[in-house]
Amino acid sequence: MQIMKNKYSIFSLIKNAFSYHENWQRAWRDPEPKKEYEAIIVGGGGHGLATAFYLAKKHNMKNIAVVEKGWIGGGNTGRNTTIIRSNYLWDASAGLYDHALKIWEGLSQELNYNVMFSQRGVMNLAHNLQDVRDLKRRTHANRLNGIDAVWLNTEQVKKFCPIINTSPDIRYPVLGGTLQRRAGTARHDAVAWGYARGADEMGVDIIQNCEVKGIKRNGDSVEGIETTKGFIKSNKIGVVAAGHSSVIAGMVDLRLPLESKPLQALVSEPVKPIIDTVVMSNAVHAYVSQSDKGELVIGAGTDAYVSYTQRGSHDVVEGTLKAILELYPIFSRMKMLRQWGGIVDICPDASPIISKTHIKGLYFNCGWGTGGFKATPGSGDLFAHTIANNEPHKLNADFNINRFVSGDLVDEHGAAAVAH
Amino acid sequence: MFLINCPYCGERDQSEFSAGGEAHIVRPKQPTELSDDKWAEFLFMRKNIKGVQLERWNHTHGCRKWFNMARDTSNDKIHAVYKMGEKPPIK
Amino acid sequence: MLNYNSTIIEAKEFSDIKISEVEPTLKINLRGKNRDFVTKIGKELSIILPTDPNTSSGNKELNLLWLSPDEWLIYSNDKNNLKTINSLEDKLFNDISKTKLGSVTNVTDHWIMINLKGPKIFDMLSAGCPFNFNKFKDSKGAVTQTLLNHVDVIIHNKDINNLNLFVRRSFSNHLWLWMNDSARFV
Amino acid sequence: MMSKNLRIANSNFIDQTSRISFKFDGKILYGFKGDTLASALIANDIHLVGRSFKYHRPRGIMTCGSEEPNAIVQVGNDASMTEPNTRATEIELYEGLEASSQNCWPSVNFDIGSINNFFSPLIPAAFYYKTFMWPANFWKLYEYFIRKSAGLGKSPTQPDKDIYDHRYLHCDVLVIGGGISGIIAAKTAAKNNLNTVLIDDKNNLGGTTLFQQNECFKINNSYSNEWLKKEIETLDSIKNLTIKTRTTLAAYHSYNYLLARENLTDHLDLNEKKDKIRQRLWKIRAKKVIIATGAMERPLIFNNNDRPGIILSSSIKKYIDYYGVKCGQKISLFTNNDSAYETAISLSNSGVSINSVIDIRDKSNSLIVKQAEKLGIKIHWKHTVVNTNGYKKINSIEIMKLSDDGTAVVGKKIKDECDCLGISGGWTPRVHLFTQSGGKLKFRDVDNVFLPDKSELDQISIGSCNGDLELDEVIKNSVNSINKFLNVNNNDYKNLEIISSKEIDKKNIWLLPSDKPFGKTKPFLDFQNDSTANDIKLALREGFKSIEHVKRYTTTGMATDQGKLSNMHALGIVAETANLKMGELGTTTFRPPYTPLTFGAIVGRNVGKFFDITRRTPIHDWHVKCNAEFENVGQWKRAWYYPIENESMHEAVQRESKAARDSAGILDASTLGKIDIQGSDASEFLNRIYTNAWSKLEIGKCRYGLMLNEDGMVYDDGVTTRLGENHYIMTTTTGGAANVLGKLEDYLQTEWPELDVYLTSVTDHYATVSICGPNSKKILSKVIPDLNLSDKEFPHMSFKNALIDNIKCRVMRISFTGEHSYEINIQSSYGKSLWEKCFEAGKEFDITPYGTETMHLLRAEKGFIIAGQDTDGTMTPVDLQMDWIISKKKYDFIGKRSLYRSDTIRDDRKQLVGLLTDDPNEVLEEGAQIVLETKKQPIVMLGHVTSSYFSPNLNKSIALAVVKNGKKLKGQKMFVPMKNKTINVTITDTVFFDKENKRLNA
Repeated sequence: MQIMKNKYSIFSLIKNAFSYHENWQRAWRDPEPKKEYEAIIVGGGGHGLATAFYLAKKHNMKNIAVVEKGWIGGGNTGRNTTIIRSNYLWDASAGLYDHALKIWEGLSQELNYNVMFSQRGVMNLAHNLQDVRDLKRRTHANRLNGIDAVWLNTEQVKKFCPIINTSPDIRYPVLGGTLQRRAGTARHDAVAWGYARGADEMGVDIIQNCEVKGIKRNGDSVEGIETTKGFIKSNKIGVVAAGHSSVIAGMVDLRLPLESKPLQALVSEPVKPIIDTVVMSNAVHAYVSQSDKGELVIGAGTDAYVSYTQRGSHDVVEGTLKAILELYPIFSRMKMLRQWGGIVDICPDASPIISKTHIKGLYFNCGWGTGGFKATPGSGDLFAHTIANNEPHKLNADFNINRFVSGDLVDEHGAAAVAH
Repeated sequence: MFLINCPYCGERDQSEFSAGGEAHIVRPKQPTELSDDKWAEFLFMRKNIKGVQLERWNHTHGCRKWFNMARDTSNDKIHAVYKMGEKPPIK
Repeated sequence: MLNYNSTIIEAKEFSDIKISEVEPTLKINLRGKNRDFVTKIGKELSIILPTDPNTSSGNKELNLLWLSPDEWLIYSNDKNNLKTINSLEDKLFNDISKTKLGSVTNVTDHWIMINLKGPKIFDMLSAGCPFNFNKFKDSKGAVTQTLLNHVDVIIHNKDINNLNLFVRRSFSNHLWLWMNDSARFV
Repeated sequence: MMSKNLRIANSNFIDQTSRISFKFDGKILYGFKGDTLASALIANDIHLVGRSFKYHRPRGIMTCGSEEPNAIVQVGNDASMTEPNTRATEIELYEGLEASSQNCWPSVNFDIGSINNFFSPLIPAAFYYKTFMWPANFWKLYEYFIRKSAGLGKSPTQPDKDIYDHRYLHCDVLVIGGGISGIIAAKTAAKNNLNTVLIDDKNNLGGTTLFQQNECFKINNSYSNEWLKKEIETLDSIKNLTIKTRTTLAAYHSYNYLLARENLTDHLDLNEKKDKIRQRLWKIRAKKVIIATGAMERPLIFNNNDRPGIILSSSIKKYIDYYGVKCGQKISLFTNNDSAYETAISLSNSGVSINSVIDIRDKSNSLIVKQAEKLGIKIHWKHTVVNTNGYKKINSIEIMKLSDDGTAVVGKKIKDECDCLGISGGWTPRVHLFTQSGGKLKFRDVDNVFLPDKSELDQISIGSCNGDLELDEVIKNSVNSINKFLNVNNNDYKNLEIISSKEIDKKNIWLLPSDKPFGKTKPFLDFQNDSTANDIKLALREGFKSIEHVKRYTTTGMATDQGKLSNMHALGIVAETANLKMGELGTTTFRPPYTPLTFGAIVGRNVGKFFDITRRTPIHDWHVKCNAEFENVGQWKRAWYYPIENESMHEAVQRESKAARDSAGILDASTLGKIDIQGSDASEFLNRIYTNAWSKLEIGKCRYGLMLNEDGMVYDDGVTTRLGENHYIMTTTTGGAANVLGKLEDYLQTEWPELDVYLTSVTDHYATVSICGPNSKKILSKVIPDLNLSDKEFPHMSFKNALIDNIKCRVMRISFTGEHSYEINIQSSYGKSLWEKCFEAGKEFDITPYGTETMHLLRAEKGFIIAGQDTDGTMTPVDLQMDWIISKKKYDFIGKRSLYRSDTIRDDRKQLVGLLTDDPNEVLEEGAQIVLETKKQPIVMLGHVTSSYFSPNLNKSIALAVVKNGKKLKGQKMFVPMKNKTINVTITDTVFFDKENKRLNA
């Protein structure tokens, strides 16, 4: 069923202003689950909603549902620091993340929803000689993979972001860095809401406050899901549950190579523009950008233990701000306004899983660790392809579960580290 | 920051410890006999439980002893600590 | 003649804190598990090996610090007496390590021993140490291993407001500077 | 010149003898010691202090505390000391204070941005999601202007000169909040010999009771403030009670771990602040926590409720009773509960004329209301304010009668002139810290409050933060729960006679009706972020049902007050509109910190040289003396190279490298990890952790070992020496030392407890001096004359004990350079001296100190790997062409199984090879990629350069690289495509220099 939505534009804003904005339509419906769907996506985060959107748009599967335990975009989509880049080391990752980046570049128009993708550039700093080798290696690989990435020496780093302390006297001086200009940030809520609105318009049922309690299987294939809103039938189930992937997998005794760990982030009070790019440093572990609202958005690290509490330890936050003040001593009088935590599912090789499983009709998209947001559109597109065709797209073929058996890992610790 | 009761040194701040992941994953005595799948199970596959999980911790900055902990990963509550080789106090 | 080099500059006096390095006393790391080991050590040193956590034993010459159920640190009060150092180390090594009772390792220069005196030393420590000193303060002979401004340390309570603090040599200069900086503000 | 008429004389808390001058927006003004910036401004009749975030509407001081949404100012204008977004209500006045309005240009009185107010119909909540999409590439431009207009204050642009500190604190009982219940709690705990800490964010204890001098609130026949004053005086005499004022509890984490920020200098005069700690962050571990954080007054939500001069009623009371400041000359009060009458009484007692009290309730028969009526205060029952007038300051309000169901207004409009409107929407318990700690809330319908319910932690909430809003309840219930919680029996407060006005009649309307159509009204919720009730309804209309969605869509509650004033009304209006029960709706999560916390306080003194540990070798000072450049290796400082005069790095390294091979070089290798291994199973242990076999290694011999992860990838390497039957000394890489020891201990304790092996780190015990080169033997024989250095007695890969001037040392004849060389290990205190001795002895051979760079160059000439540089966690020993080091006999060792997985046994994996450039002077860039095809797209990358140098000893460029299937490709021509050129290379063997290892014995 198709619902024509009124198109968003400055004109629709003016038009609605005259009726005191009382005639705006709902961005998405709030339906009760049907008995059966062609496919069910478990998890209403950015990745899940994008998957549904592309299933409907590219694979003409309209009779599908997204079931979400809480409210859409309430997990890591709404908790990350919204950094988007594709300067990954290995060909497989480069292909995956740059595919996503290309979609980002036209996403606001594709969704008719301003996701505020802002290509203000992402800079990765080097603080020791091995950093320099690794970053240069990545830059070369990126260039040959057609990904824009350049090496900057210390002066160029300073020029691109003058507030960085590039003095040679600091404990770990900045020895240079890489810059990807096409990279940047986007508005996290808008991504979830934009995909939801788009998917809903094509008939996708977005079912919130609906928790999956079990997966019904018949021999080696799936038949549907038990939820808090009853049983829903479907022989294609795509799980995009991030931190809770292992919990869902446990329902069919499937073990995944994942650990769910707390990842924290924080914002400062809003101030007038002071830093207009994204700067990341793995060695000193600090990364920061400034939101359009003026808040410094700072990502902290993960804790080493498993936790589903969405809280981490204070030492991690202290360690991060320590690094921030080392690189930006001018921020010492800035104030932390809000800190929060998310649950990130981390793979041993710091690369995701977008894969079929040995159970027919059951698909997993997980293991994005600390860096899933940037991949949202690509991840959704490729996962949709995998579900629709029961075969991976060539861009996600390498990200199968089986790599942990064969040993053919996609080790991105260097490119990923914690900093996203 | 947790307050962890090291079975040897007593209650200490979390910062003195490091987490070692899921406990009771015994290294196969005869790895060469194992299939790639079984070996992968040992290497990478984890329960990653939401709820009470048995896990390894090390008092890195104290007595440097490894020990086990039963902790509820849904609220971080520590139910018990026990020494290596001891049976888990709760199922 | 080879000469001795300290890592640490001069002793520092603050209003309520005195920080000074104590020059190379003998330090030996002991490892062992079984009862024979414990009794043997007792005989060799005529000191009972402390087996209660976070405690120590000793006599005029030597201190034995509990570090873990199978690890102890011996250190001598007596300064730069190379002879005793070498002889005791050899003796123990022959009687413990060679007889497979445990291990004996000379760590004299692995650890730098810093003495802290004064009514405010615990305030200075708590500027960078998560350990709860409330009880420790008043229990003479108590031992703890913990972190001080992210550096591993062993702390031995010698007497009221009188501590011996052990830090690995390569960290000692850094920690020394930090302690002096902290002392300014207590 | 201050207008005295707003300051009344009789305040006990303001020292009118000490006048303080300060600047606001460049204007010199005066206040008194004890003032806040806010009270001083009001005393100077200044209400317009800022502009709102979105519409730039004029805004004035609205509260007297940390919930202030409007009076957010920039303090100071020094580039390094200025502070943005500071609440005027919390700044204690000091001599030299300079503050200015934010978010307005050119001035707060004439602000260009206020044009937004005119366009406000066009920019409802979240309008930006709906526009700025065309043309696509214009977003950058739109965004530039959006960013410029957003943000409040300005960040400093120079490093902070202030000092911040940390302090750990362990106590039995922590009491948060020094109001009446907190004081009772602290006193009870301390008197029962519990080590107690009481903190309060104000500069003095007492909370609001401190100035509660009213007939309706008495304890034992004296005013409640007088009674409390006596209680406070007794506190000093109690031992084991620590009181910290100006200390804000910022975060309450699990396990009763709390962070509190103590302000030490912010209130001091400018010239007294210097060289003191500005803020100290207390890291508190409390056995028990008592939360007594009180409650805060709610505003009322009605049309144009945001004008300067509209102030919370309880704040007006504090300004008059505590600061002795009148918020206006003609004040009206607008309320839905009794507390506004306390304000009315305080005002009329101080001779301020009250226009009237507008009360939405039909009546109230409480003591306090009766007293107000007695004073002749006019009350409009069942009325509401439908509009307010006055642009930069309120000058009148419009009042109408409420319909019976409260959803509409009836009758004719009354206009009421006033220069200040006090509003009171009831009270919200401060449950923020309770929820931060993981506690769950419950909802109380009668007065619409969320209250603490279940908590995992050892804590209680008492007083008004626990929902006891009346004096007698506060005392009685607090005393009971304290006694129960601490398991004590304190009778001090048993038989108090308490008079307290009781509020019986309650009524609440979340969104008050107006005579205007709703769409035309501006009922503000979040004053700072400019979100209105209309925005909330818009969000609901568009399908944003979850309160978290509404919050995010409208940005309600996301301003610097984190919704302290707006959250309840947002919930209320959502519940009303979607007709849900508020209890069911739940609440948004309060996240730390309670109030914004400076980065500086969180970081403490871990800045500058204390940012991270610096480890030094025993020979460090010598390197410094000889102008070595240093390289950071982990936390170590290692000598990198030793430039002479103005040598470039390249020149220095070429010189050092040549000298080491031509005559003699000396290297400080003290940073290598050293692990002493003893025990009867030592050999078996080494068999299990290294890939090669160890049982047969003779005593006195050394062997190189490679350590893998269980996944088969190279982890670390180093030389291990057998010192005795059951005694080894292992060396690890500098960076790997700690991890290797940890990993080995792990296996010993958890996998192989049956092994009799003990590991002891001796890294810092030994200084390691390495002498290499053709003349190394001659030099060593001068240093240790009585040591037989003949190849027969002391061959390569063997070790000897020795004495140098009676100091024990160990000499290993091992080589990482391919040269004849020795490593002398001596206890660290003699390391520098030994180094100097060797240097002295080497002078006649021009012994040359060399650093890590030369070491790396020399080993590369020999094709020796550096774990971490030539390996990246994806290389097996086979990939490194080190098959020889994998024992075929051994049944198992760490990582062995992984070497036989389908991917790891592939023979076309990336493998370590040597590379020679066609142009011998062309030095490759480390990290550069290697390809076979430059023409075809996409370009297939086969590997990359891991190590690359110009070798002075071969007089050509050499490199190590990993290349797919490299083993089979020796002699193959390949390309290294750089940005601006392509370099031709040939794959070679990894050993470039002295393939026959002749020099080891030269």
